[in-house]
Amino acid sequence: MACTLEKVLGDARTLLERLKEHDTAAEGLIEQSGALNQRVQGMKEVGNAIPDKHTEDA
Amino acid sequence: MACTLEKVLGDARTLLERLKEHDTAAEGLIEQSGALNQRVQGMKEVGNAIPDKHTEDA
Amino acid sequence: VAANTPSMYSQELFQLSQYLQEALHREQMLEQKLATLQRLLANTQEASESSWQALIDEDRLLSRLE
Amino acid sequence: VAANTPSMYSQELFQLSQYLQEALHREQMLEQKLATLQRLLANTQEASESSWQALIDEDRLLSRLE
Repeated sequence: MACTLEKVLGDARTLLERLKEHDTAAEGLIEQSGALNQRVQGMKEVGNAIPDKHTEDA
Repeated sequence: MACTLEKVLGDARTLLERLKEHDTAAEGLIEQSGALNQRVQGMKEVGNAIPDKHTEDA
Repeated sequence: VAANTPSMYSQELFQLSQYLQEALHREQMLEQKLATLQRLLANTQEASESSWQALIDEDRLLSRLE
Repeated sequence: VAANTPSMYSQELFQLSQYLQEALHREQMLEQKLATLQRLLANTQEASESSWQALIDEDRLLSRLE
């Protein structure tokens, strides 16, 4: 493969395009892990509230 | 700033070094999310087993 | 290949080409890891469903008994 | 700046420099997101501790009663 400035330009443009796509993918991962964080926080809150609602000690 | 081949070479090398660091960081994220996955799977299994151990129905 | 390009230029161009090829490869490796993370997080979210539901059911039951 | 470089070369070199500058910037944005993910995952793991411990305690108690 000829080592030309054109080839290098093409590689640089490809690299930039992929970085943009994967930066967007990382944004999606933040949303996913945010939702999981909310789920786990919710489980903690509900779980903590349950012993307070146990009627046998009321 | 002079637009020279040296500058461009330097930028390309910096970009490569950062990509290597952040590829390693992503490896760490996989370990973290794997541990979290194990935790949540464990909670599911223990939670499922508890009703079977309730003595009142034995 | 241009006949009158200086050898210094060709050397630097070659080096540049090498850096970019390696960067493209490394970027692909990183992308694979992001895809793995996506699957792991989805799997974990799904695994939390039944535990969450059980807590909600218990909480509702106890709230009715209060 | 070399006096005898063709204008085509200067144009391509400029374009290349632009691509690389933008790629460096975009890569930094991606790195910031990875750092955010690291914090979110650590926070989530920590938030799961008490729920996990409560399940373990309940499971042990019930196992002793069997």
